[in-house]
Amino acid sequence: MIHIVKKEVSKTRDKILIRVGAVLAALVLSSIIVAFAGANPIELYIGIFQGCFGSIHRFGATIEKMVPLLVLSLGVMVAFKMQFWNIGAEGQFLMGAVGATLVVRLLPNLPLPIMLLCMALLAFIFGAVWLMIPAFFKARFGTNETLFTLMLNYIALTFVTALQYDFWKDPAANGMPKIANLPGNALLPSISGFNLSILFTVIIILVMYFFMNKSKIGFEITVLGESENTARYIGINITKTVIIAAMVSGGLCGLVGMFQISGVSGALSIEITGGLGFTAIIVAWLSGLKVPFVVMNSFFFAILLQGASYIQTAFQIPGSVAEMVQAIVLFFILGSEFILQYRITSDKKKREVA
Amino acid sequence: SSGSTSKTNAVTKVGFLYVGPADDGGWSQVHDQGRAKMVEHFNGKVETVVKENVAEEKSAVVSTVRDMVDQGCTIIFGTSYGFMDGMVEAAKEFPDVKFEHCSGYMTSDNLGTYFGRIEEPRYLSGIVAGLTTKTNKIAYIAAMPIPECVRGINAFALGVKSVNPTATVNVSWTNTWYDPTVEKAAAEALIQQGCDVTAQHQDSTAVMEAAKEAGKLSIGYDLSAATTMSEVYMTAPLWDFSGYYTERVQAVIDGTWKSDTYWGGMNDGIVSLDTITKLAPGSAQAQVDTATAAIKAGTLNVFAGEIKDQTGTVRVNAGTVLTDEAELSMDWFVDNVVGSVN
Amino acid sequence: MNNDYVVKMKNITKVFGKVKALDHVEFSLKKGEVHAILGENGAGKSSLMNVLNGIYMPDEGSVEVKGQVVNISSPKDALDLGIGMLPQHYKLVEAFSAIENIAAGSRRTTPFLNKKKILDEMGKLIDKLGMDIEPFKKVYEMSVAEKQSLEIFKVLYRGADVLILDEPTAVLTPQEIENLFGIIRRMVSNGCSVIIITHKLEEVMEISDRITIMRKGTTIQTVKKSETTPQELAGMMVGDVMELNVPFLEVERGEKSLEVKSMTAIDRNKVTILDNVTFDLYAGEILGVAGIAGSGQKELCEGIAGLYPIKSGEVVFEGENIVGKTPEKIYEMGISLSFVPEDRLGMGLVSSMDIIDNVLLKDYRNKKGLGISRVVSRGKAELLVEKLNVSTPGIENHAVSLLSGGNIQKILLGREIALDPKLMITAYATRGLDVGSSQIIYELLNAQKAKMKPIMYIGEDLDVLMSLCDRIMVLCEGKVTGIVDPRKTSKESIGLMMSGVMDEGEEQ
Amino acid sequence: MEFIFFLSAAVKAGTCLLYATLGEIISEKVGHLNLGVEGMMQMGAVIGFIAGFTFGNPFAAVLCAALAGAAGALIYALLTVSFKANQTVTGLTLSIFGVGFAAFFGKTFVGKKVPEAITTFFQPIKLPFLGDIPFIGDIFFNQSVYVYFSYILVIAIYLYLYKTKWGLNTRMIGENPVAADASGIPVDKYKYFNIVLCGALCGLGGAFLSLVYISVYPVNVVSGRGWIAVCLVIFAMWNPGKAMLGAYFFGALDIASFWLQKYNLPVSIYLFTALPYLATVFVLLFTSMRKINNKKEPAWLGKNYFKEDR
Ligand SMILES: Nc1ncnc2c1ncn2[C@@H]1O[C@H](COP(=O)(O)OP(=O)(O)OP(=O)(O)O)[C@@H](O)[C@H]1O
Ligand SMILES: Nc1ncnc2c1ncn2[C@@H]1O[C@H](COP(=O)(O)OP(=O)(O)OP(=O)(O)O)[C@@H](O)[C@H]1O
Ligand SMILES: [Mg+2]
Ligand SMILES: [Mg+2]
Repeated sequence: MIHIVKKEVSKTRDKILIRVGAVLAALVLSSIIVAFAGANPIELYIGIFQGCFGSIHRFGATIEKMVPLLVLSLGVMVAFKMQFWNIGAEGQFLMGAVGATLVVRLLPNLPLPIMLLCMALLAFIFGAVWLMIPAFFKARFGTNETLFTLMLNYIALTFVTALQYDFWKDPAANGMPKIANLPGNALLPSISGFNLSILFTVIIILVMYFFMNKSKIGFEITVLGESENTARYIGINITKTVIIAAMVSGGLCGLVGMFQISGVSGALSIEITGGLGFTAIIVAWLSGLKVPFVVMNSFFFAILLQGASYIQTAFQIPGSVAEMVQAIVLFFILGSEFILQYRITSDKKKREVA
Repeated sequence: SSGSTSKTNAVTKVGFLYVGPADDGGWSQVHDQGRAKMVEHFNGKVETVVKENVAEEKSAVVSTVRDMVDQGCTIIFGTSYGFMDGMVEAAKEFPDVKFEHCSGYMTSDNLGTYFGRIEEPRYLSGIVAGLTTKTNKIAYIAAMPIPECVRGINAFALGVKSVNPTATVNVSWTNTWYDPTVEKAAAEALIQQGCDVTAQHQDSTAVMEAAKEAGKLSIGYDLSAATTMSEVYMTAPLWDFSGYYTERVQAVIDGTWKSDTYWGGMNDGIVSLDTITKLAPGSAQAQVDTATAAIKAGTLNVFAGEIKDQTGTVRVNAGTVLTDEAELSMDWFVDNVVGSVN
Repeated sequence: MNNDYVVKMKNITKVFGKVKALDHVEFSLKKGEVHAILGENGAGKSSLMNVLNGIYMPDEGSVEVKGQVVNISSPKDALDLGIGMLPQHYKLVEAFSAIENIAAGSRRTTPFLNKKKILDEMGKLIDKLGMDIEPFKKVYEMSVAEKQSLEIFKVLYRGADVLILDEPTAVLTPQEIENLFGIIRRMVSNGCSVIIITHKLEEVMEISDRITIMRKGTTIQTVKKSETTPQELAGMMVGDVMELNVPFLEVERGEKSLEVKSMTAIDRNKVTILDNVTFDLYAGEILGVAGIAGSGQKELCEGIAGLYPIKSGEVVFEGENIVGKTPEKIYEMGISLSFVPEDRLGMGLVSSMDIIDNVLLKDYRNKKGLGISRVVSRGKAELLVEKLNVSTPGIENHAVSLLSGGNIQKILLGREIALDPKLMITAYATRGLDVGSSQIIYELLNAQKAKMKPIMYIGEDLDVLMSLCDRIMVLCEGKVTGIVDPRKTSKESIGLMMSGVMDEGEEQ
Repeated sequence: MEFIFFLSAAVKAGTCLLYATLGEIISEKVGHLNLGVEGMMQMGAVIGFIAGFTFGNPFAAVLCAALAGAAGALIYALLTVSFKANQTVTGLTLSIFGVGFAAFFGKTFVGKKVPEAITTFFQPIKLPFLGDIPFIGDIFFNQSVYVYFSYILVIAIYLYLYKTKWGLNTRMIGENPVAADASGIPVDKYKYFNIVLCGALCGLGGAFLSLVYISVYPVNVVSGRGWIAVCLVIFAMWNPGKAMLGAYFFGALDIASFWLQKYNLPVSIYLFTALPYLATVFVLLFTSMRKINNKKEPAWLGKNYFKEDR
């Protein structure tokens, strides 16, 4: 009889080899589908690559797509580290953008630096609150956070829909259901396509690296995630830690809302997230909740996103191909985790140790 | 469809942004047909770069434009009203590239607008609908309460009124240009409320499908559905952008392109009414023919006074016609329309 | 002759790593008897029963059931042979009613659930056994005793005629135990055979027909109840050979450091888990705590450390009552708890973290500001690994869960000692360790004692307790049944105190 | 009368949700939170349409749709049941895959019409006797066979889950796979069965949209309804009967704006859209705060079971 048993540990070299192998296998399978659909896979992959690095503006576009994904993934990571399955990044993203827009609507004449600061602050708070609600209920009543945060995504989405089509509909837009564009004093300054959010993102990466690896609270979050007993034993205030982690996690996702409307879209709308909140969950998970890998994988995903958009215009190949390739790569990586963590054995004795 | 990246000097590259799929059976397909005829006309000297399903959001438009400029496009057509912010932004970013925005009103040195007086054939189609309805309730499924749609509804309603003063035009907004499920649900609701003819400002044939299922009759839009929707289709206001596209691309090739606000009518061929089918009442053809002749002759202006709005206020005095400015910012309904602009 | 025996286990050997859990064990069960298995913690009782139930495969030996040599490789195989075991952790579905728990997975359940048929069948069995099961009650509404009845019922419903009960009475009140024994008697009169594991001698004397005594992986003897006494059983259980050489350190005892007065605590099932526990602890002494598993040792440690709610009583440390203080406060006062729970890593260490981070657990608050620094902890970790001879591939990026048990314990204990606490509480410090490692731990503890530290040592092995400790406090069912000087007491009397048969006044 | 038509339309609008919700219920009952509903519906919608378009046969279309959804679910089952991959991440990936899959394979079919044979087959049919009941008859029994089949499914799935031993075993696995395993239930087999069945039902839900609800194939026909189905499962408290009511409630709100537009309501119509989600959150909070165990999510929902753990 064969059995599946847990592996003790995999060498870093094995880990890299297996993941690379998974990606290659996925690309081979994707090639078959692409070829079947009448396109040249090699041309396609080169196209994706060219689309991301072919020129300064394409590279800029790649970075523009990476920034929100990266910050969202960092946010999601914090909650995951605590074994709190926040899949509500999408909603926190939207609510953050609502917060930032609210500042502009209430105080339209603030000078640029103060305006940006207030927008960022309110975006952070809105996002944070949007996650602290389920965190509170989880801590207090054990409410399932996966389902709750999922639901809050849709409440945020319908809320923004109501704003866009009704309450905040721009009267100057001649009936077009849109929220007014942000004024110049609410836009992130940009230099040749690279806006200021990139700088902030670099700071966020460094802060988050410190937070996760070198800070007391980050350490407490990690301990709590691993074992609530140990956390109690070393005297960690569990409720406080849960709330802080939710605040940072939701806050970062909210901040992305501000980056997106102030740096990219120029206005709040139901389209701003582009499903990135969900992609971020995948990125954070695949990165093993480690900051450097989150940065690396966000970049990898940004390449796929930008590549998809580029091949559409350059090769007139539907962007859905890239979407499918992306999913197939993910399936293979998910499957390959198994090889890293388990092995198949026919040794019966092994069963009994576990 | 396959594009090519080869860069010969002789080839001019033209970009097109569509709001829906190129073969949506409606608006985007109209533009794509215009594009295809234009490409054929230039016989290899012009290549096009198309992007479908572009979101009506600034960043989506700008990044698409960047990709197109990157591909070497020297003139770019944005074919939906909602692209306006993005087109304005992109025109600023690429001053050397020519931009043309369909149905908008923002212009600059390198950004022009173009559109057609679709209200003329809309008015004519209103005549057909007004003659057809038995319940005196006509359904009109429209995308967004923007002046373009409001204008079309009013023109249609005035056409209805000209032959059937007691009929009403019942409007339902879908807030989407293209979503067959939503369009169909909206149409079903109006049909159940007693409408027996449908008209639409939507880019799919879903409204006509709903009419078909309920055994009603329809006025289409954008493209002729005489063969595909033969059970319900009576006629439709049609678009033909091929002439305009050919002209403007030629201007770019010649180096004579200048920012402009183009607004052609039935006389220019950019808009027309489709052949009326046998499903329409017998008297329709003659009445439409008379009106068509009058429009082409300039004796009939769709928005000639006296026109009252839903509250009874006179919006256009007898003996005058609505100015273009007023048409471009129209936000009221004529008195035989049921529904609200909001 | 052979037909009298429903189960015969011959020559069973089972090795886990370096631990010989079962060493050529012989065991047999007669039809219609209640057979008790007795032995210290770790004697191999559960392992033997796990072999019979198909959870473990023996390395050597054979099993005969009803005269046939069989190969039992899963609990399902066992059940097919009519052998059912009451699992130690109940495997019931909380959201289900009793009847659903019984029907799920049962071979007797028809494709379309016929509740009436199941109820009828249940009713018959319930009557026969005099059990009290409400078919439609949800498990989450049941008491522990009700859940246990349901588990037993489930096994019997599936047709088992050999029932194995592993410490079933540990979680029950005296009335509930009586009830259980009633069920066992009726089962036996219906032709079933029962194996029961328990640490309580009076229960053994009450319920069993024959008794098998195990010690350190071997069967010492099987006796008829009618031919033995509790005293004799206790003697056989603990043995009398001193096998270890644990050094006792002579130190002049100092000031009184900790005073526990009438400490009482209640567990989740409203059972009194600590009952009026009173004792003192002095500087420069090691107070041993003996008792069978689950007698309240864990709650006593956690209660002092502020991790377990105390219902009444006082814990006076350095003149201050610390009951009600947060664990953080208590820790700051210098009380350190090194606790090795059954799964080794439940508390005190984070299994997925490396040695440095586990040292950091107790250090990180010492640095000012928001950040943590691993510099100090790294130094400490290096020292710890070197001094205690921890075998590990590295102190960084190597999760402690990947180390062997002995090494994990060295890290835990070493870390606590390095903190230089004012009071040390260690529980099961040498559980699962080899002789060499254990020796290092004893020396570490003695060194602390020499520094005039008060130490509480919760242990399992009586031999060790008796040679290491200055005094031994014996717990039984949450009560102190004696505080004795090991050098003036016999192992048997401690064994009897542990079983609750004998109660001794302090320092006789 | 108009209100009856509205309700009848709501039933129709809710039917695609009902299929997917029933599917997700049986998947969650066996402990697997499959966030790939949207993807599986998309796969069913596109393959169902292509098959229908190519063969012109309603049975072939529906069968292919179910198979397509099941194929998507099989990927998920393979990864989460056998390879122990994280359920949330795998589900999300499946959604991305399904959306891409549908967009890719459906591209050449956009704007194509459903063949006449299929449209006719799925035309509303007034049932003899039941259809004559006042109100009820017009709302529920003047519908397409596709809708009628969903009624049968609700009953069948209810019976499966609560009246058969297979359903009992399924629920036991979702609550406590350790106990189920100990009781001799083949856990993985059950998981595969339920997950794949869930996929087939999601595929049917998607195909309802592309074959019955509309008749011209559009881009992204499912457009987020899969996510609504995931929410609906909570709203329905994992109960097939309540799922039916919930689906019609959500369906009604999907089309409500077209029926309410003419009334010029004082409240924003867009706030109505939030109602089902708010109600769902309320249900979630209520059941967890009151600790209503038998109406809560299965205890092992989202957690994989590995025999060797513990
Ligand atoms: N699965 C296992 N892996 C490793 N060691 C094991 C395993 N099971 C038992 N052991 C070891 O085998 C020995 C006997 O354990 P067993 O559980 O049989 O003792 P016991 O007599 O039941 O003790 P207790 O009274 O504490 O229940 C112990 O040293 C124990 O650590
Ligand atoms: N009961 C158990 N369950 C799971 N894993 C176990 C168990 N017992 C031991 N192991 C694992 O098996 C390996 C060997 O452990 P073990 O404790 O037997 O080592 P050892 O050689 O005896 O070392 P030490 O002398 O330090 O105890 C370790 O990785 C340990 O984590
Ligand atoms: Mg045991
Ligand atoms: Mg060992």
